[in-house]
Amino acid sequence: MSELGFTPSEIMTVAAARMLKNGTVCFVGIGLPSTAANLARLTHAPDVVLIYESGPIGAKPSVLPLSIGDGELALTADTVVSTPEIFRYWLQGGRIDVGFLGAAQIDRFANINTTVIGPYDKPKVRLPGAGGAPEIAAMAREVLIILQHTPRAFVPKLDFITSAGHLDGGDARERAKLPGEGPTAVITDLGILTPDPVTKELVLTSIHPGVSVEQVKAATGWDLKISNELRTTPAPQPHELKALRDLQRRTAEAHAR
Amino acid sequence: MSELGFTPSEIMTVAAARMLKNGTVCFVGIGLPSTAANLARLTHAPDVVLIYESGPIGAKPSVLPLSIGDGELALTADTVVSTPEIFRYWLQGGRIDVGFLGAAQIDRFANINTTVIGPYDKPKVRLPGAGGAPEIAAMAREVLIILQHTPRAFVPKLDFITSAGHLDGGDARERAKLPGEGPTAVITDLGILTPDPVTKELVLTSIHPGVSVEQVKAATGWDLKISNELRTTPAPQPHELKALRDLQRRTAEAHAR
Amino acid sequence: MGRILALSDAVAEFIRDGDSVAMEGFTHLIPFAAGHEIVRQRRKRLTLIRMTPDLIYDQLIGMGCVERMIFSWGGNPGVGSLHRFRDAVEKGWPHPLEIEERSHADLANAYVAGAANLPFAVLRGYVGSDLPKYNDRIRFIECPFTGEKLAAVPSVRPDVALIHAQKADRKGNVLIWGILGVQKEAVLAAKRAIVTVEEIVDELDPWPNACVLPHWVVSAVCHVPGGAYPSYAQGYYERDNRFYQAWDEIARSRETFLAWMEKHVLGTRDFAEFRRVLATTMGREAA
Amino acid sequence: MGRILALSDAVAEFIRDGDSVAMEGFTHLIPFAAGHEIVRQRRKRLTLIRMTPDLIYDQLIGMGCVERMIFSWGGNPGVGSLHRFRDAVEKGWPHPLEIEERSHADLANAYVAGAANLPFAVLRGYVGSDLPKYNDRIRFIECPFTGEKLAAVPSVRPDVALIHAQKADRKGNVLIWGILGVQKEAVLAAKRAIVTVEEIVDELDPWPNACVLPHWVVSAVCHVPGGAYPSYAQGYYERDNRFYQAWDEIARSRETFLAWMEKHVLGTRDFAEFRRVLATTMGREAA
Repeated sequence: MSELGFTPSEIMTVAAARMLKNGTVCFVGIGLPSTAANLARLTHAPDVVLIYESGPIGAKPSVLPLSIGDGELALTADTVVSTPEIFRYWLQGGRIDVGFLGAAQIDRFANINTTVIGPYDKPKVRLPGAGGAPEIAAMAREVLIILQHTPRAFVPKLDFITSAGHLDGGDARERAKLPGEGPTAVITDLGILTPDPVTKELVLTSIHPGVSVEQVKAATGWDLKISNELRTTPAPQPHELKALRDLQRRTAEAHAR
Repeated sequence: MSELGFTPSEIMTVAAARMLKNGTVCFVGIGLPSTAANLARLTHAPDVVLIYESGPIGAKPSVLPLSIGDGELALTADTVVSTPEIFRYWLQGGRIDVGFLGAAQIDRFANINTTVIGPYDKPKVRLPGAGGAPEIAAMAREVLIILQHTPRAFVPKLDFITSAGHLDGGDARERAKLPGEGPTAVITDLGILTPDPVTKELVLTSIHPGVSVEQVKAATGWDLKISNELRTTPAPQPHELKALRDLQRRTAEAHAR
Repeated sequence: MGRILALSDAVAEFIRDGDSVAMEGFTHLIPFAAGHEIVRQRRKRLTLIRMTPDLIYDQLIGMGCVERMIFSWGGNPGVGSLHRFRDAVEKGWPHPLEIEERSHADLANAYVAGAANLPFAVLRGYVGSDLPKYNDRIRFIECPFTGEKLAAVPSVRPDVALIHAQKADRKGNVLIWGILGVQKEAVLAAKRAIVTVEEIVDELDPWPNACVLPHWVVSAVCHVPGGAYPSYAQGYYERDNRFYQAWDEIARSRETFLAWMEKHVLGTRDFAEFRRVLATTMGREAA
Repeated sequence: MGRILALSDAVAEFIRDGDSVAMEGFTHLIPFAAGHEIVRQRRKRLTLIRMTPDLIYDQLIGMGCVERMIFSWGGNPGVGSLHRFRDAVEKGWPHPLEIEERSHADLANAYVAGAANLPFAVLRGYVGSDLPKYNDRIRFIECPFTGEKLAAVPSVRPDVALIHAQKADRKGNVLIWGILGVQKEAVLAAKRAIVTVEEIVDELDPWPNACVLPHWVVSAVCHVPGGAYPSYAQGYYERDNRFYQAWDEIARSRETFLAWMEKHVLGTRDFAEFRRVLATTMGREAA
């Protein structure tokens, strides 16, 4: 814990959670996205609808799932459908407001790599692969991305584009006939990046308290643009921190069993 | 009731029921096919699996459904799936041994018309239409057809082929790449017709007791071929008649409510 | 989404002249009350879509609400013909009815494709059938891997889906069980959806993997007990087979049909009143 | 069909060297016991198919049973990498692993197409992704009605499907609930299917529209209580998250991995013995 009273990871999660409006239908990736989406549900957005690719619709877990198909998700959901149905009727069907994704690597147009580092046929690091991300990134009305801000993650050029962000920028998504609007924010432990309305290149538009612009630039593998109207991310409120810490404590206890 | 102790309709139903082996997975059309299939289940084939297009798998109705989706079918089934699943996973999936169909009209190659009499655009009689029959006739491993034997039903040329029998005969089904074997028997109130192994033209191979060959010929709209080994359909046994009449009595009582 | 409305308000708000409307229900849960309300509100030039058009579509066709029908089997199940449907197709009364005819397997797949936001469905279908000769929206494509020829059909994307279900909760979440037909697909394939229900409860309490339609995919939920009559609602009431048989007589002539509709549907304010008037009629006939 | 067999007999009878095998389970109901039995019986040159290959595929790959893998996400959920999978892809140990990589949406659709006996599936997928550049079995076709470009992928048709479920009755009818994943589709897409179950009961007593696999679509049902451990079986036991975390250490080096497999899988006769041995190991570590 810093003297600010919260950790970088906490403000990242809180800032991401705040982006989900109440009632939003959210397709949730495991890990950081799931933490943020559930924090939203436990604070300002009690009626956010969480959909997990394993099948639960309207999951309301009291502890965070370690995996995308934990029993807690099924037991607390409005209903559980088959995985094909999730992808066919709900994601491809155009029913998702927000796709909430993590990423191993991201570029300046918010394209995502979760496949390989190095050449595909002779990878330096073999990552888990696409999972649901390519079609979530394509079909959800908008996409939020949450990940740690490091030069290894924020790279000038991806070895592999697993899931389309804004491709090579501008109106590239429209030209490719991608249905959704694509990434509208990238939330990290240092700040929030949003695509320029025209070029679609990520711009630092919010910086977390106690973080310097130089720090963010140093953690980004390209020459990061900084917004003229750069604001400071409002610090997590006590009730947000309490809800997040309670959730993480319950989760740690449950997973240690 | 004739002096034989059973009606033409009864021997038709009994003869059709006998063709279903125990354990057979049968896709059941409503009306005569449903009566025969359930009679089989209540007599020699207790483990026949009855699938109705509305969704029930393994239905065991104690009274006959008036419609293809009566509650009795759902309540007695092993499970009930959606109608798309029935057609996709179970019929098209190749899981059906026998498709059991009725027909408004049939030709010498056991092609079926349930669409129109007269020109399609200016019909003399508008019939209900295809329903599930075209794909049942195509996909089931074999097809049984049951209908009343009249010159209006057994016609030399169909105004409309709704569902493929043996098309224009010979190896026409194979050439068309139809997966199932097609109709293997047509059971009527006068006898049983089966396709010639080579030409696939329907041949009278069994005649019901008390019926003359002339009678069958007169009821057929083309020059019906008679098998050299024409046999007489064994008369319904008392236990078969009892099971059928009990079923029909229960059904009449239930539907009058 | 999922607002709880009076049926008359839901029909007024969500169904417009010229809309394509899918009222599904495979014998079970047929939305008769909603169909009657469309007749009462005198909707015109509708395209009706349904695998198994039955009495309610016969009524809508006979009352002149329908311009076009997409279907796969149109009859009075277990009884015989739909006389108003036949009269429209054979004689053009009350006006000609354009039809687009497909098979059950086709339409079932087409609803699935619609729910999945695909423009077409692929199936093994129609081989040897004359239907593709008369419907140029049944086409054939090649598998890009095996070269096999398969049928391709346009998906179903109605303006409005209308279904009946057993239960909703106060938020508008809907629970359906028993014979499900293509109701879920119809709702998900449609731009708007109205669901009439037997009851509205505090808690749905669904069993595992139950067929639940979340409130946010439904435009309106209307409480209409008995709203599937003379069809049935599993767990609530059985099919009135007597009515299906009686309909054959009622619909056989234009005059008896119009008189019946005038008295029972146009002459009643809602489905509850329809049921009261019908009880008198059916009682008198039975007596 | 649906014979009730010992798991070792079912694997001996229905899984052959060189088969394509889909062992499905989306976090829930992962067929670990069946996977161990494949290792014990030393099957070779398998093509493994699965949306989410996890620990059991890591074990099969590390033990040299696998020649090729079709998958969409290969990791230790919530923990990190599959070290044996990575070692095979990055270093070719114990031998090179051919991979065919797709997305979840693709494979989910491909299983559906397999169950529906179609040679390919159509989806809105892969636009902007590099995956089609490296997998020539991801192709694009045009809608014959709208001209839209859509992805087309080959269906999944495994030789054998292997799943774990909660219950079967004595005839071999199977009931599954909770997170269903693609298990039903895997069984229906496959030529043969083995189902391990928590219990065998006299009556399944399913609720309406339950996910039931009739005995006549299943080759063998094997009674293996706990057979999904360390994954979970809803209504029976929870996921052992500790084991998933422990696996990261076990699988990180070839030596610890081989020693663990030798002791826990090759050195045990069946899953019950595996559980007993593991309890000792895990207990000692915890202490």
